[in-house]
Formats: sequence, structure tokens, C-alpha cells
Amino acid sequence: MTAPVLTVDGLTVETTEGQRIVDGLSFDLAPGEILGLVGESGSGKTVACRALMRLLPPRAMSITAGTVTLGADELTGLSDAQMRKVRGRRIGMIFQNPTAHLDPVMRIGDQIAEGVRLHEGVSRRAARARAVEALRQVGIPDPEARVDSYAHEFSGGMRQRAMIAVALACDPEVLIADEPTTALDVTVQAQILRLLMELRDRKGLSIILITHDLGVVAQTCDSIAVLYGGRLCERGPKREILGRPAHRYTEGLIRCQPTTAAGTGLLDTIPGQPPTLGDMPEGCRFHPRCPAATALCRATRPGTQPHGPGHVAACHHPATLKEPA
Amino acid sequence: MHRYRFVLFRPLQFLPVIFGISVLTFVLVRLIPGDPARMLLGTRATASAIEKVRAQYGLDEPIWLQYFYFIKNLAQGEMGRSIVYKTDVLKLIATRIEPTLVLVLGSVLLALLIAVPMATLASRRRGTMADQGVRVVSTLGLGMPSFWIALMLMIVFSVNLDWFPVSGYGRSVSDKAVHMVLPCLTVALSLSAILTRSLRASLIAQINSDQATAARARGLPEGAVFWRHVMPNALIPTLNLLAVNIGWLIGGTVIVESVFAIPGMGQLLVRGIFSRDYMVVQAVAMTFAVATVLVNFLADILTVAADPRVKL
Amino acid sequence: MSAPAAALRLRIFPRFEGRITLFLGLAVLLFFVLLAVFAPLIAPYDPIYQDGTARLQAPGWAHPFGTDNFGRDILSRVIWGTRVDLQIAVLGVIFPFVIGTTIGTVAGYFGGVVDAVFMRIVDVVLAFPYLVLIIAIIAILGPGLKSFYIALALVGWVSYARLIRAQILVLKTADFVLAARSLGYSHRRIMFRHLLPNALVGSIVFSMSDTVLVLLGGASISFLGLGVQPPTAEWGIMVSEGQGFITRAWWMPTFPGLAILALSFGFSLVADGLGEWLEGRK
Amino acid sequence: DGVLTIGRVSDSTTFDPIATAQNLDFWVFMNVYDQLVRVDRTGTKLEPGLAESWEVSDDGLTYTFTMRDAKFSDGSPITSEDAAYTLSRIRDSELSLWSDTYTIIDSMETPDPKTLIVTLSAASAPFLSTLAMPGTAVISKAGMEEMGEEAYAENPVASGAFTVKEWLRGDRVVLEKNPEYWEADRVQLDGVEWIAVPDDNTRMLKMQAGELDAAIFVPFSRIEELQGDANLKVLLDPSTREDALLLNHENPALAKPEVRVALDMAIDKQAIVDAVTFGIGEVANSYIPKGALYYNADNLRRPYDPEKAKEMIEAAGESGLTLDYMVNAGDEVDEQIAVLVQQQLAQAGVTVTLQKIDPSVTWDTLVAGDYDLTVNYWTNDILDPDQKTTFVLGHDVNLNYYTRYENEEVKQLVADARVETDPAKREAMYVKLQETAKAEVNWIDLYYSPYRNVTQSYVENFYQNPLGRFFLEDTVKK
Amino acid sequence: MKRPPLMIADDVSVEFPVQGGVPGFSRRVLRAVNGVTLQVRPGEAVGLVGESGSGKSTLGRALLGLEPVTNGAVSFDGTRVSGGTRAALDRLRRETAMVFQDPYGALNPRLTAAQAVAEVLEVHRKVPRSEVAARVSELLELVGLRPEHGTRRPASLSGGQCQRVGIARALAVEPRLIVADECVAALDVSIQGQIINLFMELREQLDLSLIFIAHDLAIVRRLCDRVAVMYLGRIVEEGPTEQVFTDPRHPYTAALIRAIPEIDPDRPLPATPLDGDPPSPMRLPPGCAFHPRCPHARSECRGDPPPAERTEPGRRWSCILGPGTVAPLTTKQPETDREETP
Ligand SMILES: Nc1ncnc2c1ncn2[C@@H]1O[C@H](COP(=O)(O)OP(=O)(O)OP(=O)(O)O)[C@@H](O)[C@H]1O
Ligand SMILES: Nc1ncnc2c1ncn2[C@@H]1O[C@H](COP(=O)(O)OP(=O)(O)OP(=O)(O)O)[C@@H](O)[C@H]1O
Ligand SMILES: [Mg+2]
Ligand SMILES: [Mg+2]
Repeated sequence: MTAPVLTVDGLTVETTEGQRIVDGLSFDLAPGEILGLVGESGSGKTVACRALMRLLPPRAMSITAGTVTLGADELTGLSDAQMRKVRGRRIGMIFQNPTAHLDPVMRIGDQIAEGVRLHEGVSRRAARARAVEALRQVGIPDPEARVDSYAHEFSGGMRQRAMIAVALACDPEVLIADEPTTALDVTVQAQILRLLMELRDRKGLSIILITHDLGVVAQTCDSIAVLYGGRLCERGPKREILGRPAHRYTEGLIRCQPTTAAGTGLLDTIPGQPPTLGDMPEGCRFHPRCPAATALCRATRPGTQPHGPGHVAACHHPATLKEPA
Repeated sequence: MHRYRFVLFRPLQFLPVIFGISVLTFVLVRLIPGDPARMLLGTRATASAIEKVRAQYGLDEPIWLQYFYFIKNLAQGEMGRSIVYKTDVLKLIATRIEPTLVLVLGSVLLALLIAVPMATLASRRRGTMADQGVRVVSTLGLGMPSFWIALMLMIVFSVNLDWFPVSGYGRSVSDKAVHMVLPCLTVALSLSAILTRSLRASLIAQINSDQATAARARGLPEGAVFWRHVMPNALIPTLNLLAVNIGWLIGGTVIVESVFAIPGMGQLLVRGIFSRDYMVVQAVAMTFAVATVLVNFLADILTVAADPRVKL
Repeated sequence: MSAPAAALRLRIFPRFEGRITLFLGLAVLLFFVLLAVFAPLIAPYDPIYQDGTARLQAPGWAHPFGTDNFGRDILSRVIWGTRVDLQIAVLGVIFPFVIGTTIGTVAGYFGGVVDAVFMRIVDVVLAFPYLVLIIAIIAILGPGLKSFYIALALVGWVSYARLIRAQILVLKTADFVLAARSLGYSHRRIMFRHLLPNALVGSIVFSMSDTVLVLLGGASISFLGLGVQPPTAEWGIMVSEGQGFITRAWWMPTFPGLAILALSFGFSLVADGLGEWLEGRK
Repeated sequence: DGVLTIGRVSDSTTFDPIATAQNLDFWVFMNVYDQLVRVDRTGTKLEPGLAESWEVSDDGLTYTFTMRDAKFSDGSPITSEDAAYTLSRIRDSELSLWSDTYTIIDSMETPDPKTLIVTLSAASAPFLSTLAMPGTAVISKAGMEEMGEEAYAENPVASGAFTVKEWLRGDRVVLEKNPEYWEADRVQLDGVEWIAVPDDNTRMLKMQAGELDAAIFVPFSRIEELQGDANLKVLLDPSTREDALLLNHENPALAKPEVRVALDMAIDKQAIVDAVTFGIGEVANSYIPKGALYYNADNLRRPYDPEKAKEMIEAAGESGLTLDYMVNAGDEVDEQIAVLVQQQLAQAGVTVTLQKIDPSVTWDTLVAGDYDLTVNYWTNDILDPDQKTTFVLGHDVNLNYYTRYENEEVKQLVADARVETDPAKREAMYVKLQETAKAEVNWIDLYYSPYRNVTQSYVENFYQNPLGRFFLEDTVKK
Repeated sequence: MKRPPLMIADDVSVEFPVQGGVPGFSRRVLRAVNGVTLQVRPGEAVGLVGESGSGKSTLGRALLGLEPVTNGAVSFDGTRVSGGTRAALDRLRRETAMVFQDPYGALNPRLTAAQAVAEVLEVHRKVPRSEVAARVSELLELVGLRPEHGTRRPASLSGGQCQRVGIARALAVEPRLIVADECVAALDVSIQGQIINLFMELREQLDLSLIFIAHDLAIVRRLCDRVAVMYLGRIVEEGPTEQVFTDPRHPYTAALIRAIPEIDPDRPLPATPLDGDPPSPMRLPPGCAFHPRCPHARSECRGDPPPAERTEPGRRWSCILGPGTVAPLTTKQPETDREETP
């Protein structure tokens, strides 16, 4: 195995009120790997990724523990100026809602060129050429003409492509994609996912793909990390997790995902509601909804335990083990 | 470009507004009790003299006929004759329009020069003492009557420091500039308070906006994010607020003009109202109204130019 | 490590943002309300009593805020003026608020011709210089506070109508309105039970800052001599009358001026605080 | 330089002498035009203007004026033709606001360029005085006919000490010395600028900042302060101004003379003078202003006695009397007087409710009689007492200045005094009128006050005569 | 025995005016629904699928009389409701209800759950005033909420709970037909199932007809008897769910089914995802609206008129291709046959 490009160790994000939104998150990302970060709404996926970029909303939350290492640099220890050199240049980021994340009054080409000129100090002309190139790479037809378009002149899928072009303009090592397809139609979603995979293949990019759709993960990712209530439940290679889920939540998630397969009768469900920031359960955060919960689960936070090759889970009673009496 | 097609057709929509204004001014002026003839003749007037003046200005005609003449004249580009000044109203307005224009434009400019840095400071240091300071200053600016601000400025800058003349408009361009500093500042102080608040709010919204976050994620330093992505987006609603408030602003010049003895339209209008100089009031109000409509039209064009999304 | 330090540094404000402003503002308003209610008990003198022997006295023990050119006690006049000015601030806003809100709601909800007609009227009123229109209406009705309120109502509703209409236009496309329609609710119910309460927040915040404009409008009207009847104590009149004495008896315009400023400040704080608090609650 | 800048409330409206009734315009007319007959500095004598001399026929119907050698600013001579044109214009023109005063002129003849013969339809003692009114400022017939009325009203051909160099409407009138003026040697100033500064405070600040050479109308409240300024001279020139409290005699209570007398006693005029004018005014005892022709210095001064007044009102069966007091909105002095009167009458058991009214409506209200009390002031236009007497007591068209005071005897006396040509007899008649008016309390005389102007200390000989005119011929800027 | 249809849409079109035309001269319109014919039988669940902007919501609203129909007719239970009498509309309102996508947006943020439900009962006088409270708790219980949830406002309920309130409110009118517009799209996967199950149970208990709008075909397959696929305002295919899924006749349907991500590590993304984006409804291409994106497009597809509707018993579709031409969906099998280079 090659050395990971990105290592996250015990990352913890707290609000100014002291609530832990992300709690001791650890994972690493190999070169050319696509990691799927899965979890329900509010489980802290977005916050975790913004923490990697040190782009947390100022004065609302901050990183209180843990380290993030990119190559040789520990990002948590960098000065703001140093961190800016990382953003865009070494880690690119794309977002769920492309419309809101593009500046409506600036031309697409200029938004791409902006990062290039900043990081590489190239001329205006060269930056523009790079912008055209970036748009071509993400499959925008007629990029020479489209660099001068505004975001609202693009369709949803094209906007998402443009965002990817902005993020990739400086050839970053890592791309963080925060639910890049949730706002898109299924047919367009497939196009974008395909594009990400191609880029990975072509450029050896490492990608963190945030999503709540296990289907997307199954079709695009190499490995999976599952978040619940701000904590990591389980992570490992895709086939491991989907085939042999250890954590009860992961298992439930897979079970209740509707499939296009024919079927009758009621769907499988996970009972109850996801926890909210205000009242996080003690112990294992999943225990109120877990069929296998015991007193242990209610009292103690489970530690991560290896569960297979590259597969760890934080569960007192992993599914593949024998159920407690 | 078809985004600008509204420039051709929008003026059609102005017609009902301008018609409405003409009715409103006409009716309003005539509803005000008090007889222009008597105002003109003063206390020692005789009944026959009053009758004579009324006939001279057609005030003895039925009101609908007066309106008809008013519209008819208007269609011919005439506004009638001033009862007090005994001259063509348009001629009067022509001499008075420049000071008011300078006052309004100068105030807006000055207000922006005050508001933009203040709002920038407040929004970029949100929640700090600087922010609170800006809030206090802008609240105070808003809470002071303009005639009071004017007096203070005069005492400090004209009488004590002798930097600017107390009042008047001046003759040459540079002279006018010097004369208009304090009046513009007076209006600008309260205007900038409003603008600062509005701009601060939209700046804060934009600073926390997704597109700004995206810009930061590209590695842009905060300054670049602010000036290239936050400010342009935040300025548009503030400029529109300014356009909507133009009527308020012009109203404010009434007092400032009389305090600073600026021979502008506001003074003309107030004297017109107090002396029941119907023609003058009608003409000035119409001029103001058309100006307001034009400013909003301009704001539309500006918005369309500044924001590629907007289509009108 | 810099991160925890940063967290500590930043923890001071956000929690109270909005609320502290709101409370401060409400405290200022409460202070003035108490002043108004207990004016007869608090004021040391009769506000209109003219003491020929004590004209233009500088602030001192007997008259903390000094006296005016009639020998009236300025402190007492400022205190009694609270009654009038609070009334101006409240009544000057309530009528435009109610009228504008109703019209804006109806116009925004129904759209079409109703909307077009009302919005043209709004355009016409807005195209008119605000203060001038008020002066003209007061001239029609005769000077005095009642005319001022009527003028404000006739002119001021426009802002509220615009504000509410814009809100309604956005809200009426919301699903809960569609839901209400699909459930067969009447237009009246949808407008006033469902739309209006949700559209009101912005206008309430605006109305708080509008009070400031109304107070100043009142002062300007007093400056032009169209305000309250003498010898009623009212801050705007006191400032404009006191102006002539600025170099000779600075206390005459200054104290009522400060009172206007303080009350405006209170309303502004409430407006800011309310805005931020409601924003934060979303 | 020798240009005198004067700050005043408002700008001129016209230069057509017959088309205005405003003091604003009159002030400038007196700089730009000369008249046949002028009022002197003291406001008590007529002196020759463009008419070198004049003769009145014994029946008082024919006036023969001899014109002096004088020129208009365009260099053309001022002839009797011009004078006749001026008078016929004010009598006959569509534009004239003064026709009524001059219909007494029956005919005019100009046998030669130096002689003007005016024939009246009836004898009139005050006729010569009316010739000194600003409306009769002599204009150039040729000029008027050539330029047309409108152009002339903007840029007149001057017959006076100055010509109009520039008129920036709403801002200022710029005058320049008229070298053709017959008394040009007397004029020291190179020019005059009349500058509109509407706000009183601003005007005074402009004086303090040295931006004006002179400013007219100093608020009472600022006088003491400005007097303390070494750079400034405050000029308190005697005036014919009298402030009086009008009573509406149509009010049943006010129709009773004893009630009116009681009110007169209930008002402490000295207190008003002290509070409102800061002691600068003087308590009035007659409707004829102090220092004016035929003023009766011995006229009755009723003592201030609220107790007695209260008793009298009760005796008249009017206890609990309530009166509406009309206040001119925006007039500071007016409001102050109102407040004082209210407080003083309260002590006599009279409730006064103040009613603020827009100044432009005041006249309508007065005409309609919708008031009980109100303060008004009067300044004489002419030096003869006839004008004011007619207006105030003579049952003229204005209901005795809207008080609706009626006394047939007085009316007759006013008419007789107008045509009486023996000055001694005339004086006796006017003394009688003053005494009667006081006895019957047609209105309540409050106070006389001087004109209040201020100049920089380097300005000399700047004055306003009692009729309100500014003659700048002698004014010097050192 | 088949019962007569409860709701019939006959050649329904809905147009919206759009800005950009010259005021007072030309009027530009957007045809969001374009000649749609659809029937819903009592007790039947019809799925309406299609891409964003294809007019699903607009059709749903038009069926409930919430959007004026510009062309065609909608009738409910034998009575014409589009352009019909007030009474017909009132009756429609009393017998139909709608459930919305955004669980929060569909509830008035100022009313508690119980108030929202009670309001319906009061307006329609479903029960005497005194029994409102009891009926409210009954309804809340029916959708699986505890009474204490009734006292909360939407902001303090979770998305799934809000959606249940929305359903309870819809049930309060005792409708015969519910239109559910993407009612689970905004919910987390673990909650989606709960709501879908609720619908299935309610259908069973109350003999409800259901028009279920979604773009998630997997759910539609579970819940619906029949499915209609919309593309740019038209129904391009309609038929029994199973048949449509296993044997789609329209290439768009096939692409839609293929594009759905499946939790199956062995099934990769479709190698040839549908190209391009749906064209703007303002500028519909001539002929078959799908042809610019259709891998099978021929020259006939490009010219007017659009392809005629083809029918089989219980099925209809608008495509010139014959049955079996577009790939059928075979679940759990890698689509090796289509695995070509892009
Ligand atoms: N600016 C903020 N201030 C306070 N709390 C926040 C803020 N942003 C997010 N949170 C809270 O942090 C938690 C995690 O949010 P996050 O956005 O990371 O979730 P997510 O997993 O990305 O969800 P989704 O799938 O909805 O995007 C949530 O409980 C959210 O309410
Ligand atoms: N009120 C409206 N005014 C103008 N156009 C509208 C309006 N409502 C919908 N449209 C347009 O009609 C078309 C169909 O919209 P509709 O909302 O019915 O689509 P949909 O299939 O429900 O899409 P989604 O899956 O995004 O909900 C779209 O192009 C939309 O922009
Ligand atoms: Mg997220
Ligand atoms: Mg929809």
C-alpha cells in the first residue's frame, strides 16, 4: 500500500456552545482512491469536510482536537496564509448546490482563472487558456465560448461541471465533493459521477465523495466511511462494508435502501429518528434505534475495532458476531 | 441585447404614474386651504384686487376646467406662470434645478463614501467593538434631525473653523463645490446611516454565502473574496434601496436647502406651498416625480448591467 | 495549538448577539414609557408654567436641565414631552402599518388588476417627495398632531404595503399556502391566518426603525411650525425653538435633542435586536 | 470692494413696481427706482425726489410737479411723460395690485417734459404720501414699451441709485451703481447684493462668520448675543411696527366693551415685552405708532390688574369665558405671545385655547371671522396716519382689520380727518380717534418694536426708515 | 371488476406566462404540461416519474384544481372540475388532498401540528367542535405520531415527523384521492421507508387512490400499480409498473431506470449515461422532444409531428421504436452488453 495523501486523526469540531458536531473522526485517503463519506442529514459530513479545509464558519465552530495531514504538512498547524496555499491548489472542493456556490455576477471563466492566477501567478491570458482547458476537461461543449458565460446561463449539470472545473483548475491532489449530485436529476447525476471517476483515472486524483445515497457510493467509490451523529461508525473497502456490514446502523442503511428490484410488502426501515445536536444519546449514539442495543451500548462509547482487511467498526455488538443473549 | 429590451418599453409604464402624479399634485394643491390671490396681495388687499388676480390666473374657472388647461399646457410643454414670481414656471425651475441636483448627487456620493467603509469594517469585524461602534454611529446619524446636524456643522466648520462658508450656493464651479460640502454632508449623514445598515446586512449575508465559501475554498485571501465576490453582490440591493429612497431623499433636501439657503427646487416648492403658488407646486412636484421615476429606471438599468441574472 | 485558543477568543459574542441588543433597546423604551406614565410624579415643575424670574437659567440644582426663555423648566418639559413623542412614535407608525399591511397582503395575494392598481398608487406616492407630501397634507388639514398622523397614514402605508407585498409574493408560492388552497381554505383565511403572520416579521422590524424616521419627521414638521399646539412640550418643537438660543443657552435645544436621540436609539436597538434575534431563530 | 452684501429672508419676486405687495420687493425697488416724492429718513416728512417741487391748488384737487434733470440708467432723460405713465399704469394696468389706492387720480397732463399736472376727483390729505409708496417708483415708458412687461420685470431700466446687474432667482439680486443717477455723487457703494438666507439662525451665523456685510431681521433672542460681538453692530432703528391683539367683536362676550376693557387689563404687556422681545420693545398705548405723525403720547395706559379684570368679567356675566386664540404656525414670536397671553388670561379666569394655523390660511380665517383672539402687526406704508386709521377704525372693506369693530361716529371722524387740510385740526381729530379706540378697546395694543438689523462694524450709515425702506445712498463700507 | 375511473385527465395542458415578451403586445408562454391524458381508478396508486421540470408537479396541481388548466379537461368522480362550477371545485377540495415534498415548507411554521390538523376539521366541519381534539389525536396516532408531537411547531419536529403531520392533515379531509408530490425526496433514507410504509398501510386501510410523484423509480416500483413517465410536459410511457420496469418501451424510460444508483458494488455506473440536459421547456425541439438525447434517434424523430402514441392493452408509449428495442432492465446483473468505451 502506498502512503496516504490525506490522513485525518481524531478530528473534533465543536460549536462555541461546546456541542461536538464531529467527534474524533479518523480516516485516511490513498492516492487515486475515492472514499465515500456516508451518513444521514446532520451527521456532520459537511462540517467534517469544511474542517479539513479549515473553512468552518468563523465564531460559530472550530476544530478543538485532532490533526489533518496532507502529504508532509499538518494542516491544523498551518498559518492562515499557508493554509490558503493549500486550498484550491492542493485540495479542491465542490459543493452540493452549484447555483449558490458560483458567484452569480462573475463570469465562469474568471472564477476559474482567479484561482489559477492566484496560485500560479500566470498571466491573465494564460489563466484564461487554462480556464478553457478546465472547462473542456469537464466536458462542457464549446468551452471557448462558454468561458464568458455566467452561472445562470448554464443548466444545473453544467453548473456542477463548472464547479468541478473551478476546483480542478490548479490540479489539486485531493478533491472533496460534498453531495455533488444531490440537486441533480438521476440521468445528470450519472454523468457527473462518471466524470469524477474519469478524472480520477486520468489524473490520479484522490476524492472524498460525500453523499447520503448508498447507491452512489456502491457504484463509484473504492472505500466507504459511515458517519452517525458526528462519529465514525464504520469504514473500509466498499465490498467489505456493503457485503459484510459490521455496524448495526450500516446494516440497517443497506437494508432499507429501496432497490429497483421487484418486491412486495412493506419496506425495511430503521425505526426512530436520527439524533439531533441538542440531545445526543450517551454511549453509542445509535443505541435508541438499534435492535441489538444493550446496557453497555447505552453507557459506553464503543471504540473502533478491526473487523476485516482495512475494515474497522465502532460497535459493541457487530452484526456478523453472534448476537448477545 | 434582449436583456435591455425593457429600456424601450418601460417608459410606457411610466405614463400612468406620471398621470397619477399630475392628478395628485393638482388636487392636493387645490385642497390646501388659503387663497393664492390673498397670499400675493397681503393684508391690505381689497376685494376687487383679489378678484382681479384670480381672474388673471384662471383661478375663477371651475376646477375640472383648470385641470384640463393644466394638462393641455403640459402636453404643449408648458407649466403655466408662477403667481408669486410672475414668470414662466419652467424658467424658474431651469434656474433652480442645478443646486438640487448637485445636492442630491453630492449627498449620495458622500453617503456612499461614508457607508461603504463603515459597512465594510462592521461586516468584516462582525461582533467586535468596531462593529458595535459603527452601529452606534449609524444609529446616532439616523436619530439626529437634519436641521440640527446642519446647525452643528455650521457652527463647527464655518463659524469656528472657517473651513466652509455657512450657506449659499456659490458662483464658479470650485466655489459651488466648497459651498455644497456641508449641505451634502448633512444629508449624507442620515442617508449613510441607512445605507450602512443595509449594506452591512447584505455584506454579512454575502460573507457567509456559499459562493464566498467557494471562493475561499479556491484559496483566495479574505480581502480578495470580499472585494471581488462579496462586495459586488452586496452592493446591488443597497443601490436599489437608494433608488427606492430617492423620494425620501429629495424630501429631505427641502429642509436642508432652506437651512443652507440653497436656491434649489426644494425651497421653491416649500415657498410655493406656503404661498399657494399652484403652478409652481405642480411643476416642481411633477419634476420631482419624473426625476424619481427616472432614477428608478436608471437603477433598473444599473441592476441589469451589474447582475447578469436579472431580466426585466 | 492555535485552534482551541481561537475558539476561546471567539466565544464572547455570538451567543448574545441580537438578544443583548434587544434587551438594551427594550430597556431604553421601558425607561421612556415609565417616564411618560409617571411624568406628573417625576417632573419637578409644571412643564408650561412660566417663571418670569427664572429665564434662561443654566443647568443647576434648581433646574438640572436649565430653563428656557419663558423660565420654564426644561427637565420637566423633556419629561412631559415623552408622552407626546412616544405617542408620535407609536401612532405615527401604527396606522401606516395596519393600512399598508392590509393593502400589501391583498394586493400581493390576489395579484392581477388589484395588484397593478395598488402598485401604481404606491409608485405615485413614492415618486412624491415624502416630506413634501406630508407638508401638503398637513397644510390641507391644518397644523397639529392629528393632521400629522393622518398625513403619515396616507403616505407611510406605502412602505409597508411594498414590504408586505414582496413577502407575500414569495410566501404565496410556498407549499404551505398551496396546501391551504388544496384543503379548500378561504382566501381570507389563507391571507390573514397563514400568510400574514409569516410575512409580518420584516415589517415589524422595519416599523421599529420607522419610528425613528417618524420621530424625526415630527421634528422637521415642528421645525416648519406645523407640529403640536403650543405650549405643549414636545421635543421636536423644543429643539427647533431652542436652536435660536444655541450659542446663548445651549441647554435649550440640547436636552430635548438628546431625548430624541435616546428614544431613536432605543427603537433602533430594538429593530436591530429583533431582526437578529428572529434571524437567529430560523 | 465697495459691494455691500445684505442677507434677508427671501429673494425678490419681481421688478415691476405695480405687481407686488411684498416688502421684499419694496426694499430693492427703493435702490433701483426713484420716485416723484420720497419719505425721509425719519419717516415723518416727505422730501423731493424726481419732482424738484410741487404745488397743490387751494381746493386740494390739482397737483403740479416740476421734474428735475435726471436720467434713466440707459441714459435717456426722465420726463413728466414717464411719471404720468408710471401713475396711469398703477391705476389702470391689469397687473396692478394697487389700482384702488390711485383711482382718486382723475387725469394727468404733461404740458412739457418737466411738468406733470395731476388732477384728483376729490381732495385727499394723504395723496402726496401715497405717491411715496413703492408702487409708484418711476419707470421708463420707452423702456417698458420696448422690452415688454415681463422682460422689464426681470431687468428694469433703473431710475434710482443702482441698476440690476444680475438676478439669480431664489438666491440673490446683484445691483451695481447707476452712474446716470441724478444723485450719483452721493452714492458711495459700487454695488449691493441682496442675498436670500431663509433661516434666521443661518443668517446670523453668516454674519458672525463675516460672510455678509449686513443682515436684516435679527431674532429678538439673538440681539443681546450679537451686541456682544465686537465685529458687529446691531441696529435698532425706530419703526412704525405695532403688535396688537385682535379681538373678534362678533363674539357675544367680546362685543361687550367692559369685557374688552377687562381683557386689556388682564394682559401684562410689560411681561410680554420682557419675555418675547427681551426688553427691546416698548409697551404700546395707541394704534398709531410711537414717533409717527400725530401719535398721542398721553393716550391711556390701563394698569395691569388681573383681579379687577376677573371681577369685571364676572360682573359682565361672562365668568368661565373661553376664547379661541389663533396662532400663526411657524412664527416663533407669535407662538410665544400666545403662550404668555394664555397664561395671563387664565389668571383673570379666561380659558384660552390655542389654535395653530398655517400662515397662508390666516387671512381666510380672519376674513371668515373664525377666531376670537389673534396677534397681528402693522407697519405703515405711508407716513400719513390715514391709511392705518381707515383700515383699523374706518369701516373699510376689511371689517376694521377683521375685528368687526363698529362705531359710526368713529367712522365719520375717520372720513373727516382724511380731507381735513389744516394740520392742527387734523391732529386733534387723530388724538380723539386714538382716545376713543383705546376707550372702546377696538383691539389691545401690545407693543412697539424697532427694526432689528445687524451690520459688520465697518459698515456705516446703513439704516431702515420707520416705513421700512432701505436707502443705501449714504451707506459706506470702510 | 374494474371500477370506473375516479379521476380523468383528458388532453390536459397547463401554460404559464413568462417574462420577456413585450408588455401588452406579445405573450410568451411556457407549456409545462402538454396534452396529458391520464386516468386514476379508485384504490389505485399511479406513479408519476420523470426528470426535474418535466411537469409532474404542475400536472398534479392541475388535477387538484390548484393550477388553471389552459386546455383539456379534468373530471373527478364523473364531474368536470376544470372550468367547472364552484360546487364541483368545493367537492374536489373535500375529497382530495395533497402531500408535499418539503415537509417543513408545507406546514405553516406558526401553527402546531395539532392546530394544523384541527384547522382542516374546523373549516370543513368534519366533526363537531367538541370532538375536534379527539379526532386530531386519532389522526396523529394513525400516522404514527405521539400526542406530545401535536403540541410542537414544525421547527421542533424532524423532517419525517413533519411529513407525518402533513399526511395526517391530508387524511383529515377524508379524501378519496391523495396527490403526493415527491413526498419522500427530502427525507433521509432511513426515514423514507417509514413514510412509504405508512402510505402502503393507509392505502390498505382507507381504500385511497394515490398519485405518487417521484423521480426515484425504486420507490415507485414498490408502491405503485401503474406508472406514467413524463418528459417535457408529455407522458411518454404509461403502463403497469412491473411491465414498464422489466420491458420499457421508450428509450427515456430505459435510461431513467438504468441511471438509478443501486447498492450493488458489482454494477458500475452506466457507461453511456444519457447525454446532455433536458432542453428548456421554453424551446421545445420539434418532433420527439427526447430526440436530442436519444441514442436511437433517427431522422423521422426530428421532424413534426411528434411520434404517435402506440398502445397495447394496459400500456401506451410514444416512440417509433418497436417493443424490445430499448434494453430491458435486468436487475442484479452487470450490463456487460452495454459496457463500451465512452
Ligand atoms: N453554522 C453552523 N452553526 C451551528 N451548527 C451547525 C452549523 N452548520 C451545521 N451545523 C450543525 O452541525 C451538524 C452537522 O451538520 P452538517 O451540515 O455537517 O451535516 P451533513 O451531514 O452535511 O448533513 P446534510 O446531509 O444535510 O448536508 C448539524 O446538526 C447542523 O445542525
Ligand atoms: N408558477 C410557474 N410559473 C412559471 N413556470 C412554472 C411555474 N411552475 C412551474 N413552472 C415551470 O413548468 C415546468 C414544469 O415544472 P414542474 O414543477 O411541474 O416540474 P416537476 O416535474 O415537478 O419538476 P421537479 O422534479 O423539479 O419538481 C418547469 O419548467 C417549471 O420551470
Ligand atoms: Mg451537508
Ligand atoms: Mg415537482
